Amino acid sequence: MTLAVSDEQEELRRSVRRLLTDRASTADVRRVMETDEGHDPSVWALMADQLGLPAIALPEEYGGLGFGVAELSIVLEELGGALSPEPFLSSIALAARTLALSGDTEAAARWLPGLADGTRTAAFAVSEPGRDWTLEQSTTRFDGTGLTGVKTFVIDGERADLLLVTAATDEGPGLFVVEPDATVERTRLGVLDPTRRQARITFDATPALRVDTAPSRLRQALDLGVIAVAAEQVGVAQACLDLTVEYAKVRTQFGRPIGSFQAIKHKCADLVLELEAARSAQQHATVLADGGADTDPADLAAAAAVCGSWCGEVAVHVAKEAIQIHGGVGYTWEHDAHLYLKRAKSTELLFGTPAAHRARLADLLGIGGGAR
Amino acid sequence: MTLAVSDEQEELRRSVRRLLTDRASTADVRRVMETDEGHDPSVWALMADQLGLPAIALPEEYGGLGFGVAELSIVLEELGGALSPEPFLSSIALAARTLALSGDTEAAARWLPGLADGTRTAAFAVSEPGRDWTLEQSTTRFDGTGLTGVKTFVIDGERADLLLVTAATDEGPGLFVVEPDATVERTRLGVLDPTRRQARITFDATPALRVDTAPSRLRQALDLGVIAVAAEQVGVAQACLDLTVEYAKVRTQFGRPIGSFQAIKHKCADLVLELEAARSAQQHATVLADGGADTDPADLAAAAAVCGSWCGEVAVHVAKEAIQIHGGVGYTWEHDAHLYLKRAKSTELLFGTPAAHRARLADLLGIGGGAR
Amino acid sequence: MSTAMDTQAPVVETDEEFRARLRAFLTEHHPGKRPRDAVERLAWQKRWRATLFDAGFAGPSWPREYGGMDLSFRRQVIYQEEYNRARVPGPQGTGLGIAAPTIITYGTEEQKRRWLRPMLRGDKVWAQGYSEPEAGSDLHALRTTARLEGDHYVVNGQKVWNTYADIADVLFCLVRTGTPESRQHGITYLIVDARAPGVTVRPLRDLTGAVHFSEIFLENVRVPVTDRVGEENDGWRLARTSLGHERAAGAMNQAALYRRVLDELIALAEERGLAADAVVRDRLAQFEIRVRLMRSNAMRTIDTIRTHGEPGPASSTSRLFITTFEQDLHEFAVDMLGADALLTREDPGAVQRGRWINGFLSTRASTIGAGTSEIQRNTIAEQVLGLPHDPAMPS
Amino acid sequence: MSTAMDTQAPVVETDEEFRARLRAFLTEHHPGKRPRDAVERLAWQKRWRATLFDAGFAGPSWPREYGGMDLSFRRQVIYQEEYNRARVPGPQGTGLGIAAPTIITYGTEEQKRRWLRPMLRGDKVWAQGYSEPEAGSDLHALRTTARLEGDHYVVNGQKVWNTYADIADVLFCLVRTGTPESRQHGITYLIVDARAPGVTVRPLRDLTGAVHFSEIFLENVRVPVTDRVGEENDGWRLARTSLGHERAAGAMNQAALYRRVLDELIALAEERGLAADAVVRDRLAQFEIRVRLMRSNAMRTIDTIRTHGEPGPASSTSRLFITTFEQDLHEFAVDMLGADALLTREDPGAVQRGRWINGFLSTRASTIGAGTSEIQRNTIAEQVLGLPHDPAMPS
Repeated sequence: MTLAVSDEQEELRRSVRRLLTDRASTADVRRVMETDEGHDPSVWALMADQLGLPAIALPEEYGGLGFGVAELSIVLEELGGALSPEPFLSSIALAARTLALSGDTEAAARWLPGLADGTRTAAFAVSEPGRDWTLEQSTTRFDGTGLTGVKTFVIDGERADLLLVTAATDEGPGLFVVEPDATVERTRLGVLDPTRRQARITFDATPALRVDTAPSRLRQALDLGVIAVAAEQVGVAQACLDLTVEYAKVRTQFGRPIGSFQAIKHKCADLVLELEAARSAQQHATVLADGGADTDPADLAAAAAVCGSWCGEVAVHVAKEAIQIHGGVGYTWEHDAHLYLKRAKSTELLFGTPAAHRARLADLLGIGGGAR
Repeated sequence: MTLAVSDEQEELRRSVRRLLTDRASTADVRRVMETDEGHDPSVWALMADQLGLPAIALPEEYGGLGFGVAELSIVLEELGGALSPEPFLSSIALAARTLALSGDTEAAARWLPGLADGTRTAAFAVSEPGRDWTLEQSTTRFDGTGLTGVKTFVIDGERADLLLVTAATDEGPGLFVVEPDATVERTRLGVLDPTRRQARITFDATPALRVDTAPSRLRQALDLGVIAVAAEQVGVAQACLDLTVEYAKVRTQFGRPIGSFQAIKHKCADLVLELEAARSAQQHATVLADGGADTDPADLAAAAAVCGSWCGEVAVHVAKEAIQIHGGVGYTWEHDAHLYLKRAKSTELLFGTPAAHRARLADLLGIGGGAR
Repeated sequence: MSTAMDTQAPVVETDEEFRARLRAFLTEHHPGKRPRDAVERLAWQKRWRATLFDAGFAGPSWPREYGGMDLSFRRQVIYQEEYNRARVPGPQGTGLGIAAPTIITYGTEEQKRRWLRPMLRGDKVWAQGYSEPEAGSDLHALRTTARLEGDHYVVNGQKVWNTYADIADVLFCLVRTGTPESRQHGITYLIVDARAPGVTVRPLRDLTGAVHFSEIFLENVRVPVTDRVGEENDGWRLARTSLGHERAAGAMNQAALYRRVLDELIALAEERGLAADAVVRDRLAQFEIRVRLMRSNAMRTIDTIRTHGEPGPASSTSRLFITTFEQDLHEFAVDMLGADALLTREDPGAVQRGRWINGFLSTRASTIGAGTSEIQRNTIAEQVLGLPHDPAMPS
Repeated sequence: MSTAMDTQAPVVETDEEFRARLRAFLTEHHPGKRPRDAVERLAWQKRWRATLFDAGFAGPSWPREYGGMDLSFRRQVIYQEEYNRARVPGPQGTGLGIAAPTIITYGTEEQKRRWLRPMLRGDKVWAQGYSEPEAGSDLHALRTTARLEGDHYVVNGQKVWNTYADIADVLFCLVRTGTPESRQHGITYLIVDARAPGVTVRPLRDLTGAVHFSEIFLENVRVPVTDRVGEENDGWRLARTSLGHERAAGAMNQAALYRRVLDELIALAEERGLAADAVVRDRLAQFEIRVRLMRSNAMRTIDTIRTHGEPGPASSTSRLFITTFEQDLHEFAVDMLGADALLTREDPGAVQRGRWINGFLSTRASTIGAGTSEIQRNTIAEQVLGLPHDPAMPS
């Protein structure tokens, strides 16, 4: 296991990027984000059929390709860089991976093959109003037969075929699979990020199948989710920085390229510094995630907290400076900079705020006792 | 009352500056700071006899000139800019002004004239180990006849003729005058700032005269102290910035003055922004301080908290950037930049940290209840 | 004194009486809820400005002969505080803040009479035409030309980033009358009728999805020479010299605005139980300090103008101080609220109709428009500190 | 394998066995308390380096033929962690980090044999002679000249900001052999005997009051041509190309150092009851994140060198990351401690002998020495991002 990127991984990156460049540029994203589906099913089908992306980091016994978080992260990074609205993060990185991690072989065998070949999608419903990306104090409850409660900010939750839902039970936090029926009300939210659909989902004594798993695994699934999101954030930040650096090389003001001004150079240098650290953090977390039984879950949790605090802030910072450096043009709807900013700000907050991740890190390390 | 500076005030500023330039340059300060006295008694005598500075903001009935905090602030600003080690802040701005404010006419008549003409000096002993610049939970106690306890970071306390001491009594915080005798142990501290002597003072059943005053006046005296220190901080910051800007105009690197580089310009512009705000904050507080009965003490306290949080941080920031902009030269002992940094950092922390001032402001405004 | 004032103001009025009278007026005549429809909204705003003007409550700093109130600075502060507190519509267009001081200082008597009252009353909306696609921060490089033909200039070119241009009646423009190389020495200040033949205004969507500014295309637009302010080729100086007072008044206005906004944020934090978190509390105290500093800066600038006739250095930094503040404040609000802040005004569950997230987006323009913060820092460094010019920049 | 290693290391040793063996050695041979007297301290340090070398525990990354350990990168990490944990003296001088890689890459066999072992063993202390009074950040402008006379160069000039020069035996210098206008194309890399006639070293007091660096005056100093590294006029390239690995190893070392320092700060905060303050706790978590990022950056750089032979962009930013971190950390420590932090090591009541306030002062040099952080940002922008050169800067 290494933090350097292998040649095979670079080849994977190139394949994904080629597909996105050809079929899912930001111009395509702008078109697709206005449609009812919110993503392009033909692109999703290509990702599945041509590159096998949904299968990439799922176990081979359930139709997956058996690669690890390293490869998953590369895909997420590229999709992030292209602001892809496809349900890869939601259905694969969050839902399917959580199901695979659960240890419930029956549930995995039943649902993963359909997710791995991309014919069905799932969404992972965790957040509740006022409680972001946490298992604690969930007010969604399972009473032995049905689920009741409200989940919100469920990514791609409006159209997912399956819902993977965390809920409180008498024995602590549990995980459930729901195939939406009339007891499930799904409302599209009006959110900041136009490239990613999110839903509020209300369950009312909804039939649900319990996944046989331990709270510690669930907690770890959330950590892995944060690490996956960090990969996307690195992609968002890198693409947005690239865009900005290219602009700074060609745009002239006062008779010279703006990128020759120290003010712009130093801003960009600071962004490189932050972004390289974000990449190191995410890759370090990836190595731990792929470490299997060798990895202490507390180390993984700490690495996730580092990602959760740092990577989102970096992506937001890059996107803000991108607009600043582009000047008036960067402030227009037609320029992509705001789409990067909206994606970055959304992912920064959806999976626990940076401050919440720092508090968790302090808790994990026992800094300042249980004080708040 | 106005935030603009009048012509008379500018004339006062020029007089003080002339004396300092002639007799108390930073080269003089460097010499004097190695002496046993730690300041230059002949300069102090000139300040008193030629300009009447110790008398400036003391009541006329006790030998003062009856000017206000506005004039006091101008003197403090100039002394700060020259890194003066003279006991003006300690004896006049802190001790004598507190005595004048106390409302105890007998005590004022007894001690102020000697302080106003500069023949004697006083020090104001407030801080205790672990408790900076606060009246609360003082462990120095007055038992009806004597004072017992430890005060620390008492500016110019080693050689002061009088000590003005805050201490706990059965009726709450009180103020006492001590003429040091054998029961008082004074130890010079090894402190960061070589231009300002500070002492640890231990009282052991020390005879002390109680000043007849109210805890609210004492609290206000501490606020006025913070405002006085802010004036000094503005002076430190301005002098240090001036020094740096001059250097940036003449020092060349890469064939041009370093002040023509955007990185340097933008740093300096940010410092101007911070410093001008510091000046506005200090002048606003000064207007309130000179407002007499028209001023709500809560407004004054809030203005002091603004000064306490902002002005110290600004002076430190300017001094740090001064060293950075000067490069290697700024890191040497021979260059004055470090003296400014040490003065700035010391005054930033001695009168309550910026964070403590912000907490107090939040308390005053009732933000977040009593939470900490 | 203007008649409108006489009917209401006592001969000798204290500050507090003035405040009470203004507050009563604003409460009584409050124009009600902001219409959602753009055309209705414009009409509603114009009605309000006319009401204000007719009652003698428009133009706190303007000379009385052009319909203003000519208030002392202290009264101007009170005016801004009450105006902000009342939540009534502000002026439309940027004429009052930017063009008016130039016209008052450099315009002919005829121009002042013709332009100022309708602008102040809101009968005519004025918008700025300075920036161009190729001359964003480098206004010296502007390319829109004005060729003198008899008693008219013929104007050709393109302007961009013009707020209010979509509803403007009048455009105040900088145009090139000198050679292409003349830079700031060949620029003239022209007032252009927005309805004149050859003027096309194309609204631009900004990143919030709303239309706040436009592109202006000028094709053989004929502008009478009598609509030129100042001398030919002297426009650059005119556009710059009027900024000091505008800045002081604007800074005071912004300080009053953000005083209210911060109070609302603190109230929201308390309401949601977030202010008890010590980290949030410390951040709120930091913003409290900055909003107080903004006010102290503005007060000091105003006092300095009164005493010395010049605004002093605090004024040069006010815009940078405020723009940074408003970006930081909105982003902090969003971060404090967490995921809930991601709901926009389109969502019925949005926090306070999405104002914080919308502010987070819209304040991106603060450090770009009217000279980027980078340009402002250059200016502060050179004009306040006298640091040397960058040798690779045109002078 | 070197004999020293053979006597102690098992043929196949796991990482953890290696760690245990190193830790045991460092504990057992720990040289004891640092002497206060400068002469004694130097002798104490030299003894320790010799002990280390003789036991085969010096030069983790160096080739074995010059007395090094030639460890894998993973072992180097372990080495740095243990070395830092043991609190034993580091190497004296900057030769190991800066001169050695250059000599290993570009030196002749004879030079390597002559210089490397004594440097590693600590018998000779090497100090850098790059900066000059008029060429601080602009090394291209350096003025110290070297004139070839037969088989010697005659060197004249002045160097400054040289750490360890007061105790140095050898100086590695950049000197001008080309015309005054030749800039980086006329610079040569010379090794100068610090005891040679004409060399005067004058220690400089820094702002902490201590002597950490010196001025060096070179007056007709004769340096044999055989002490030139690389070709004449090729010194600039030599001085630059060896930085990649140095940076990677240095970054790992700093990450290990600051891991320990932060742990000590957290322990201090807990001990004083300060860590329970939520604002302090949040700040400590921020530093915890940065110290972890430092390590991840260094690990990634090392892995990237192993895989691709080049350190990659994270390496370019490591110095800026670390220097900013160490300034921020020390200042935060001081602010957290409040007034108590103002006592210096001279005061018996100082917190931990004044280490935090001393660190606050001494880390001012971090963003100045070896190229200011401004220069580093320029370099990152140009070399990593390819942003264009400033037209007003010499190329």
